[in-house]
Amino acid sequence: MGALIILSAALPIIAGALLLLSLTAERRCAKGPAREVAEPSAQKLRVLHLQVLVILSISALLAMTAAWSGEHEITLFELIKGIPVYFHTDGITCLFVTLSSLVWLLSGIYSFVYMKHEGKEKRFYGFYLMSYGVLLGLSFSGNLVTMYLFYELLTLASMPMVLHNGSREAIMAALKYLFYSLCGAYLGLFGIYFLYQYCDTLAFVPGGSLNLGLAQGKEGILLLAVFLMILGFGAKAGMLPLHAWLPAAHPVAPSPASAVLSGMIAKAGVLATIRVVFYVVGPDFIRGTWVQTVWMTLTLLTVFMGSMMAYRERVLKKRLAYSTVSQISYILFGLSVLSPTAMTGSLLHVVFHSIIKCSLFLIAGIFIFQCRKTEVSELAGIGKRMPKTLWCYTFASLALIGIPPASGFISKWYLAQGAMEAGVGAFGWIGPVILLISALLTAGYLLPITLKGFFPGREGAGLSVENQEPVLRMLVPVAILAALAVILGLFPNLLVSFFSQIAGTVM
Amino acid sequence: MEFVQNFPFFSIILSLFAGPLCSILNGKWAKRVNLAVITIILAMSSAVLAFTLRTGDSYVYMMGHFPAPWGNEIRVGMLEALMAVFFCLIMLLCMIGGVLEREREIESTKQNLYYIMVNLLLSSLLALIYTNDLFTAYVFVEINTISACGLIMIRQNGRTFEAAIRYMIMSLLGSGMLLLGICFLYDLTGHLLMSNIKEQVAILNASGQYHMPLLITVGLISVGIAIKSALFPFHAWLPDAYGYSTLSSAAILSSLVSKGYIFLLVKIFYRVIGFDIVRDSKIINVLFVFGVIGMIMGSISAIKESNIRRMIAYSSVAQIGYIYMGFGFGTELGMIASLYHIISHAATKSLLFVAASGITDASGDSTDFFDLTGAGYRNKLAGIAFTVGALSMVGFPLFTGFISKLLFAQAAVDSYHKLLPALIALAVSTILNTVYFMKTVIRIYTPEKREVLAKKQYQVITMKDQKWKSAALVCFIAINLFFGLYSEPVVGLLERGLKIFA
Amino acid sequence: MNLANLFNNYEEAVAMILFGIGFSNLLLQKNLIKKIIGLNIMDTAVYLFLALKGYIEGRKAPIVVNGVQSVEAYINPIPSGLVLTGIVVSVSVTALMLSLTIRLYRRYHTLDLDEISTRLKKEGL
Amino acid sequence: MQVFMKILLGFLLVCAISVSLSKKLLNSILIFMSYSLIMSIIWILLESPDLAITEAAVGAGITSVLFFVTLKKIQAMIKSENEEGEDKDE
Amino acid sequence: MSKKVSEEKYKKTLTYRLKQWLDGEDLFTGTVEMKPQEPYKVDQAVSEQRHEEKKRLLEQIYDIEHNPEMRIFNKIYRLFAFLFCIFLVLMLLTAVSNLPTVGSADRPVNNEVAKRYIENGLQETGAVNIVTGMILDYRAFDTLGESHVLFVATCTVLILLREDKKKKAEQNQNNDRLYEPKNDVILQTVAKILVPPIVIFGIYVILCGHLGPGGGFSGGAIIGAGLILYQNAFGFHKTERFFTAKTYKVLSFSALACYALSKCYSFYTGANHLESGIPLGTPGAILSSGLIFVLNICVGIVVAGTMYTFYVMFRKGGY
Repeated sequence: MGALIILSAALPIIAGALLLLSLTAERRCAKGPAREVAEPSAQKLRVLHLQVLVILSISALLAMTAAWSGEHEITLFELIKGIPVYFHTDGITCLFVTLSSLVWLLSGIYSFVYMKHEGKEKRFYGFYLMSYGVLLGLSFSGNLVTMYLFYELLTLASMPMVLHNGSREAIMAALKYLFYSLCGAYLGLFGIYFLYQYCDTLAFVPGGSLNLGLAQGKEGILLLAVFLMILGFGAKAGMLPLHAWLPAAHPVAPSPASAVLSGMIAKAGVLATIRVVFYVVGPDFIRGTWVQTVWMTLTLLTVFMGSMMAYRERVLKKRLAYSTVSQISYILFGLSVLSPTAMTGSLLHVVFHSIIKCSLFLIAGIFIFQCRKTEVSELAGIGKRMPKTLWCYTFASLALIGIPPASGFISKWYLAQGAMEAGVGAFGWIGPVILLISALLTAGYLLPITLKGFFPGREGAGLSVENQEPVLRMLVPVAILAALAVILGLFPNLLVSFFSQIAGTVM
Repeated sequence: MEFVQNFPFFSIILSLFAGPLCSILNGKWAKRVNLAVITIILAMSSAVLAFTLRTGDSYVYMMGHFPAPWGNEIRVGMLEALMAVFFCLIMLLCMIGGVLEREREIESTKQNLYYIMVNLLLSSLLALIYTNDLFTAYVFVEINTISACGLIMIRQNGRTFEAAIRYMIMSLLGSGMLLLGICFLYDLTGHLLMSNIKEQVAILNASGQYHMPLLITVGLISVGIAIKSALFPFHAWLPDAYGYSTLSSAAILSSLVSKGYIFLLVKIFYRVIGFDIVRDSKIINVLFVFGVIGMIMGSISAIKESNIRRMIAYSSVAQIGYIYMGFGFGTELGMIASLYHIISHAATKSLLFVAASGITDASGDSTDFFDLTGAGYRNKLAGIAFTVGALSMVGFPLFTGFISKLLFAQAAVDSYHKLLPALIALAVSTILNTVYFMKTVIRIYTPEKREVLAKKQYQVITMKDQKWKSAALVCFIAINLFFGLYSEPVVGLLERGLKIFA
Repeated sequence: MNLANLFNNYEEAVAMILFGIGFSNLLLQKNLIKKIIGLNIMDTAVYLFLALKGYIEGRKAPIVVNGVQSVEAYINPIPSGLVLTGIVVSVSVTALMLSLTIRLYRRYHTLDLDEISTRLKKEGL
Repeated sequence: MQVFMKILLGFLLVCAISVSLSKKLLNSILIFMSYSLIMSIIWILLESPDLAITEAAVGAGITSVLFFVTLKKIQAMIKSENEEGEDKDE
Repeated sequence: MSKKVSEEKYKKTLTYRLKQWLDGEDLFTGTVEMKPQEPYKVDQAVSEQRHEEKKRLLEQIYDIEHNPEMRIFNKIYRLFAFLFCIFLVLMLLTAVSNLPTVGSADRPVNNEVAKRYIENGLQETGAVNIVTGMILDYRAFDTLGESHVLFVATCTVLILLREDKKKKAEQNQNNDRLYEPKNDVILQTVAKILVPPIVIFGIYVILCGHLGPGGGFSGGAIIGAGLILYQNAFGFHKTERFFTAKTYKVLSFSALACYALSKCYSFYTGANHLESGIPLGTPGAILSSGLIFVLNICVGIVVAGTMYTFYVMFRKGGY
């Protein structure tokens, strides 16, 4: 079983690396001074897509089997003495493995069509596969250092997807992303140094392995370290104050890339935070301290600020990016409350948000791909031309807003409930209020597109009504995701019980 | 007595012999001889390493017909062999990487002199690594100093002269103190052979006799070597020396020369005075303090620097600070961390210098920070290599820098009193490193504006144009990855070597 | 510090003071040539110190005369040998420093190191 | 013997200090020369004739000659640059 | 069909730039026509202005006279350095005050090492002068290093002061008076008288290095001094007839190589406990003490050549 873990994580990475190598090989043997690669023929492309699909599904299969068939662990090699590269599976792992496999497969299928106009498929898929493998490794990783290693790798592997269309702003955005993630990770590393001393083991133990006996009298500095780690890992999750890379990176990336970015890769920050807070430090250590207070404040600020910015934003993908900022901070808020119910809520929101945001980004991609529309204002009357797409959009956004019975409602309900019963003083009611406000804002920035799309009103009069529905290969994934967004909201009990059990183990 | 055991002595004498040989050859042949010699020595040292690993113990090699306290001797263990292999490897790569610059920047009539310097430098490094006799160490330290000075000023412009004379002054102060310390030791113990001195010192320490002079001696030697290896307050000569000398000199100086002195210091701590006595004396606290200050100040002045090579030079001030901080812990772990950092810093810093030269080639030979805009596209390999080096420097996992930082953290954890300052210094200097290295990486990957490019017709450099340099870069990257991933055996080897080192 | 003993081995004390003078000259003198002289003074001071180690009251130089080979006859030969080696080192270093001085003077027309570095900095280092 | 030694050491100190204080370079070089001569006498007193010979040949001989040549070269440079003040090195 | 249109359109923009980027040019050079390579001149307006700015700044920072902070900083720095020296001397005096007294026979220095040198030195090395025996046989490794220190110093001096041929030409008429002595009769006669005995004395010192005081190094220095005197009297034209750069190269190389090889031999045999079949000869005879005799000669040659080379380099840079 342990071998499965390694295999499932290594397969995509190796495959991606091979793709890139073949790319360079092509360029080497290509003729001419410019040494440019001829655009691959459709035949070649089909083969390439097939390979990618097969690899994705195989490793997804392996990963699922490894994750769901009970707890396993495997030690790869000792990085340095006492710090092995060590993998381990538990509930959180199952959650993240399943989600990422789903997201990657669907956006992969979608991207087969979409990437046609971005060109350079090989390179894209190379990094696409690599980041998938790295993400699997991240969710399998069983101790802090392994997680840190894969966390940094994830930054590197996903950066090329951001700068795919080598434009100046794309490159600047990618470097911004790199810089923010690195700085965040170093704050995390500083914390790791400390925890390494005061924890019995760096491996993840539900409820934390912090040795309070050792930590006696060192609480102050330890709290500081934990806070720094939360800040640092929050950077990837787009939490204040290190959120600035998200709105820059998403719009320039190709749509499938930004879908996985905000769908899963941003969640890596959430995963890291969960691991640190609930599996290494332990919630009891920071409950009621200034760390919790500041953390909650930051998350709430982010929630509010994010939705405000999204409301003000004109470009669709940017708007979605800001909405990602605010929505992920919902999750972080749920964690920061440190109550089982709220944690259940945030885990639920992890699932729902990845599905929804993935589908939304894919839809934005469809708009760009079919009729080059990036501004929200241009989308008036879009519903006449691609009704199916717009219906998917509508369902997804309803779910994100949290209209019962769609999925978002469940998670937010649990979040609010947890916040209220957690006994965190004023935050007990401030939190839910802010969640409510930002839900309204969410409605404010998502729904107009639907309305304008279906009822363009006067300015939509002259628009052509030729059918621009995308091909099925693009539409189906979107449809599946949107459907999931609704259905999971209808039948949440399985998820809820699973997550509350996880939350129960750590608290 | 197996034949392999002769190899350390052979390698020293071979490089010593190659020096005068180069003086009668012309530049081209001198280069070939030099490369050949380094390669042979690399092979021999690897054989020695294998041998010591097989026997698992260190052996003593008699230089001459007379046993130890009367004649000279050299002593070979795993640690020494490992260092020798590594130094040869790095030096070979540096020499390969800097071929073009040497052709360009050194007068054709003086090429062979450069290779004389390199050969003698190599021999002195090897002698410093292997020797078991303090006075021999002193003599070879002098060779090391002078030939390093030659390496600095071979590229003849005012700055290198100024740097060279500053370097000479500093290191002469250093070696004066070192020699004086050796005299004191000789007076107190009546020996020059390291092992015997250690016995005598142990006796003296037990009897409590001559306690004060012993303390002062330790101080003299440590401060002397600290001055020579450019510990923080004594680093005035370093930026110019590394920033303006020719490429291979800069790489060799930054990665090997100072490391040779530091290794000598380790040897003196362990084999001459005994690490416990050193720990009990308060000297290492001074080293610790200066190391920590150096880590911070070096990084700060690197941030302020706008010339890329000087920036790298300042960063090596910071890295030397790391090493001395590791000594300052006064624990086994700290020593291992420092030794590992010697290796990883040598690998990374030379990589950075070579890559930086590749980048500056692609931006019209201007080392100014702002002229490097977009150089990463004009010379891809160098850009990638520089990125790797930078990531390794800022402690990115997979590369060696991360491992050494982890080791330092472990060591800090191990020593109670110095825990907090050490960890905070580590974190702060890591963030500072990130700031200036990432700043540079971002700069070299920022596309240059169209009109500027229209004005300066930069030339695009591909791997084909600079075969040697590219080869060196690839090897360096491979080394970095190797030490970053499979550090476990290396660290284990360091531990075993350190056990039998004393 | 115990003064009586200090006056006992006043030679070593003098050597130390010479070392200090040389050291401070090498460190503080502005003029390069004086720096180099300071260097030489420092070295000779160390050699004097070292040679005093070997000196033993009332014994002869270690050159075997008519076969007498008892330890009581000769002084300790080791320091002399070491000093002999040291002198060579110091003369070669001196030559190197002097030639550096000449080049620097040719370039900057001054022997004042501080001024040289100031000018370099002014050139915009 | 002891007295002689003491006197010589005193001379050494005087020479060393006056070297560092003297204004003219030529003087300090001359003083340094005498310093080495005194040193070589001290070697003889310390029963090490090898050192005495070497010190006399090197310290008082070669080193001082090198110093003188350097000085001469520098003064020549001063002269030549008074005549035509352009830089020969470059 | 919309897709088709879109593809061409994108070819115009993204993919084309992508290709360019992959070919290593910059994205924005698309429309600029490439002129043939011309060397990049630093005097770009931007950088120039920046350098000007920096220069002005540095000017006023490092202007010692008008920048009190700088002056004070220098003063403080010197003060601290001076205090450091004082502190150093005090520490050393403290150390000395605790050392065993000078000249007493019972210092730790006088131990079995010195004992063996004195008692068996003559038999083991065959050198009457124990010091020579010690440095050239017992501790020969140091001495090997020492001679290489000398050699490497010469090389650095060559790097610094040797001028190339074409430069040398104009140097010559440029300041000839630097090199050639004004035919000074007194000096020349004195040289005529003095040089031969000096050189002979030097040779004597070298050859008897193992018998009496002296040895390769001092003898070599003496010979060098003699050569220097000769050169001073008769100028370069005479000396260069018998001593040129080539001579020096060959001499020093052969001497050092001989030294290194012989030492290599004896070290190797010694370490492997083989019998080095070198006769020690009868102590006291001129041809005795095995290798020491040869080594002395080698060192002598090297040193003499080196000393003279130093002088010549300093005088005129090149033979």
